[in-house]
Amino acid sequence: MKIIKTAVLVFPGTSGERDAHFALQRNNFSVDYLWHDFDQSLEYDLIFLPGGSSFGDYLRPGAFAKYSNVIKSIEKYVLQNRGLVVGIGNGFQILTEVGLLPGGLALNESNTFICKDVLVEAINLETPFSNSINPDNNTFRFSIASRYGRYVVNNNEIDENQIIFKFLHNPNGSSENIAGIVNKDMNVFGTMLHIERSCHPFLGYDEFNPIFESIRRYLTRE
Amino acid sequence: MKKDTPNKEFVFEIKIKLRDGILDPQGNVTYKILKKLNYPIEQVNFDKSIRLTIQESDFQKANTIAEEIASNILVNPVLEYYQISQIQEE
Amino acid sequence: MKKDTPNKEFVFEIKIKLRDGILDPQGNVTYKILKKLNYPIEQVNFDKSIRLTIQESDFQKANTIAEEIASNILVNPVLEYYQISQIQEE
Amino acid sequence: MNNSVNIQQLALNLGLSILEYNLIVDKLGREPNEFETYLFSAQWSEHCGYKHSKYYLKKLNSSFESENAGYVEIGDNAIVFKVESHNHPSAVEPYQGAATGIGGIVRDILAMGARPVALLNSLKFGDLKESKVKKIFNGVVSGISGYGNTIGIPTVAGEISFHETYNNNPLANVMCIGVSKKDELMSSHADGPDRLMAYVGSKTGPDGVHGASFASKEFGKEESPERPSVQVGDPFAEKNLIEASLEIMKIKGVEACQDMGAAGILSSTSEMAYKGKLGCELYLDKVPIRQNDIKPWEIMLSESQERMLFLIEKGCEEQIKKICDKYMLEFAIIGKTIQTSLYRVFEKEQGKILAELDIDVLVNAPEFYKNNVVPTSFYINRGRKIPSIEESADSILKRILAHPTFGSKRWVYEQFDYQVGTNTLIIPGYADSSAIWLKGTQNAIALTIDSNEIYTYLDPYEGTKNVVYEAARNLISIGAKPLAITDNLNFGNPEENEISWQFEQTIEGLISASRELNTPVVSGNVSFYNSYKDKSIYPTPIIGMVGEIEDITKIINKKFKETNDEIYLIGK
Ligand SMILES: Nc1ncnc2c1ncn2[C@@H]1O[C@H](COP(=O)(O)OP(=O)(O)O)[C@@H](O)[C@H]1O
Repeated sequence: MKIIKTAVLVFPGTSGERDAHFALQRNNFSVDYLWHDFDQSLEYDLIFLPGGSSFGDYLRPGAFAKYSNVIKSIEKYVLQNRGLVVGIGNGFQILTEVGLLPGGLALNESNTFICKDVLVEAINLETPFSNSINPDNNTFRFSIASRYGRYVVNNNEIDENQIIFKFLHNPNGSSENIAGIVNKDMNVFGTMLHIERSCHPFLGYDEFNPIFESIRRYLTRE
Repeated sequence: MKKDTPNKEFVFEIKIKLRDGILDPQGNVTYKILKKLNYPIEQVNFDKSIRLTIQESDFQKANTIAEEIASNILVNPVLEYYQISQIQEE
Repeated sequence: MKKDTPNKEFVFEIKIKLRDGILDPQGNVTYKILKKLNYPIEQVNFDKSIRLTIQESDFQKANTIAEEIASNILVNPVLEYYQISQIQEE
Repeated sequence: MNNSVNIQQLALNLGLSILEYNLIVDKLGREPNEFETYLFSAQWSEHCGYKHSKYYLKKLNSSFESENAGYVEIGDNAIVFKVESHNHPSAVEPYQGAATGIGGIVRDILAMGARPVALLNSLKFGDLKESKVKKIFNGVVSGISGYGNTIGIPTVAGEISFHETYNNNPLANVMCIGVSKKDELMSSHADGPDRLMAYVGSKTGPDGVHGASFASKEFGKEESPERPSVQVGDPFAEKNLIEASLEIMKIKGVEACQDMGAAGILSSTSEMAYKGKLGCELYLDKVPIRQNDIKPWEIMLSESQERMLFLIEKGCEEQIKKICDKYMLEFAIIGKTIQTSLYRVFEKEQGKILAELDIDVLVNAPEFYKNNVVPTSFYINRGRKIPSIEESADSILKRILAHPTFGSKRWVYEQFDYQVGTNTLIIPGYADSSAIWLKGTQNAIALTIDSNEIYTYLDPYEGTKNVVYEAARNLISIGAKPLAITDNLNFGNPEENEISWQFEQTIEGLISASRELNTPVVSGNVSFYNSYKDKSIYPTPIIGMVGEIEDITKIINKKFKETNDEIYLIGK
């Protein structure tokens, strides 16, 4: 089996890096942590921006991470289509702040942090992040844990096929029930769903993680 | 302020507001609380206000820098817009 | 604004600042980042700015209510103090 | 200013009693100077000195006062845990009070060399119909959410109750659990002279300098009476401090660690040196400060958050500094240990000396003990008849269900990230305890926090035993074996006879139950003066208990499984 090399990025304040590490390893990806001031070229198949916060999220979630060295490398990596990028929670917020994904994340409608499981439906199965999903079995339960989780986007900034997941019941006021998106080139995926928490039956989730599964399939097919 | 530099200090306030049509949950929640307490309140909006103290030789330069910081760093244009004003030190 | 009431709307801005000596983590971190980006910045302060739209028959009454809301509900005097000002609707 | 009348007056204004003042003069063989008086006022405060509880606590916990937190062993792991209160700050500024409460207990665990892996809390509020109470409730919950979630430690369980006894004195108790390899635990004792005291963390400001405004009213001409005493939490700095401390502790030559909690620099440096049977010297110009007008005594007493003290051998400064730079933290060598058991504070190295004290006089606050008598209220309570019940069972049930204490706590725990770390085997709402997986093994730590203010009010001895039993039952109910206890004793004014009796009874109950169950009390905390206008809260001992799950595949929860399953009641 081809080894998929993954970099998990760590910013000051990141707290989901070990969770990502655990989940990726369980899915047989090899994992390196990368501290945010890394400015060499990224020799990886997958770049994973985990959850938590960065720089305290004191101005806005993800806002200051934009100025870390590693971001320039990621922009290049995406432009040259050298692999896939996934951003979870704060990672998603960073990707929107940087402009690699459209829209932005605003304060939840409830004005509170929300941690709970939600149901989502996969609506585009033709992406590197969703190609393993069976159309007859496309509803999943994932965890969310965020205060700034309300995805806001203008219709004209996003195409229908960029939306991979939609909430069955909108938990936070996100536009169009959007729960996970890709960029136009379909090599960057962002979501507030903590897909890395769904990696072990002991933790209350299925063994099968459709997203990691799809990524593996996509990257090993090439 | 450093004594040995000819620079002056200028203070700017960057007021950051949510764009039209973007929900303001803090404002909403506070509105509901005030309504429940029977205040004749019509609306509540939460803005951010950030003061920047900038050291520069003249106002023009300082202002340009404040504008740059505000538009490039402090504001997320998808969600927010800003107003900038100079304030006198109290 | 409701048409059938004689009341007018007044908008106030409550500017809430941290008292002297109180830590401002947001300002601190923002300062450090701007410094790192080489801006000639001396200080950054995060304030809150809350706009209240109040319906009352005259300015005096509206102002009293805004003061009351600010001091009783919006501000914790052990940490913060506030300034209140009327603003014209934009 | 340096004449006796003024010093004595200062001491009294700072909360020392005349008895204590005389004791200080006696032990020193001289009058303390102004600066030293400030040091005593803090180090001999109830909070640092455990004056009214030491006598009892020693009976309870053999290792009392020796380390920052206690621990038990599961496999190769040391499970470090402790509970702390932040009741008074939460009453004044609920958000920051609760937030900084979390920060403090997390640093206690961290100082032991353990990575904090879970938080629990026990919250007590007054009658929710009061708007003031509601505001405190909201503020405390969002403070825990804001701080706990940002530092990336899951809040996995807790309890909340509402009773009018807490109308003016809410309780915010937080328990933290950390995990370390057994042989990597960190000491808080200095272990030799000429070791450097390294300051790591945020800058020192005038936060939480108690008595400051009070004292300055009498004395200060130039002092601003407006000095804030409320601390603001900086969870970003805390998160950095966690990662930095764990990296620093791996460096060879780092010998001890102590968090800067109550009376920050003063208590951390003096206790570290004292426990190593040494003295120390401090140079105040080395302390990183947030504002220039801060006074020397304020630096010593400041409770600015997110700071740690490390004791290091000469030569590892550079390595530590590098880690601090990486995590955007301050680093400074502020002093060193010395062979003679003196506590010396200098304005700067080779500068003016501000204090020179016998370290054991400074560290050992006097111990108070009362010969307690049973208060009449106890007999009255015991003599109470069970009231005859006129209401229908139906309406009583509805009333119970409508009470917020028994309502669903979902609104609260959904604001806490209970899953980060992906070790949470039991999430809130699923069982009476939570369980944290020790990844790489089949083992888990079982956790619960419990109290019952009605029981402990009616009979502090029996009530406390009951709370301990309940905690044990909660652990057993998920298949865990109870191992050890941490406690937080929330009481009113200990100078009152009734309170002092309640406290003694509670301790006796705790000792008795913990012996019976073979679950030693390994750590704890005391919060006195939870009273308002002479009215004290119900005595509220809060029990945190830790258990071991040997095989995580055998964990059970409280959900019904299948229709037609039979239900058994065990016990009577
Ligand atoms: N303050 C809190 N923080 C986190 N979890 C809490 C808190 N209060 C209650 N919970 C969780 O909510 C659930 C229900 O609590 P509770 O109403 O006390 O139920 P029970 O009496 O069955 O223990 C438990 O899982 C408990 O851990």
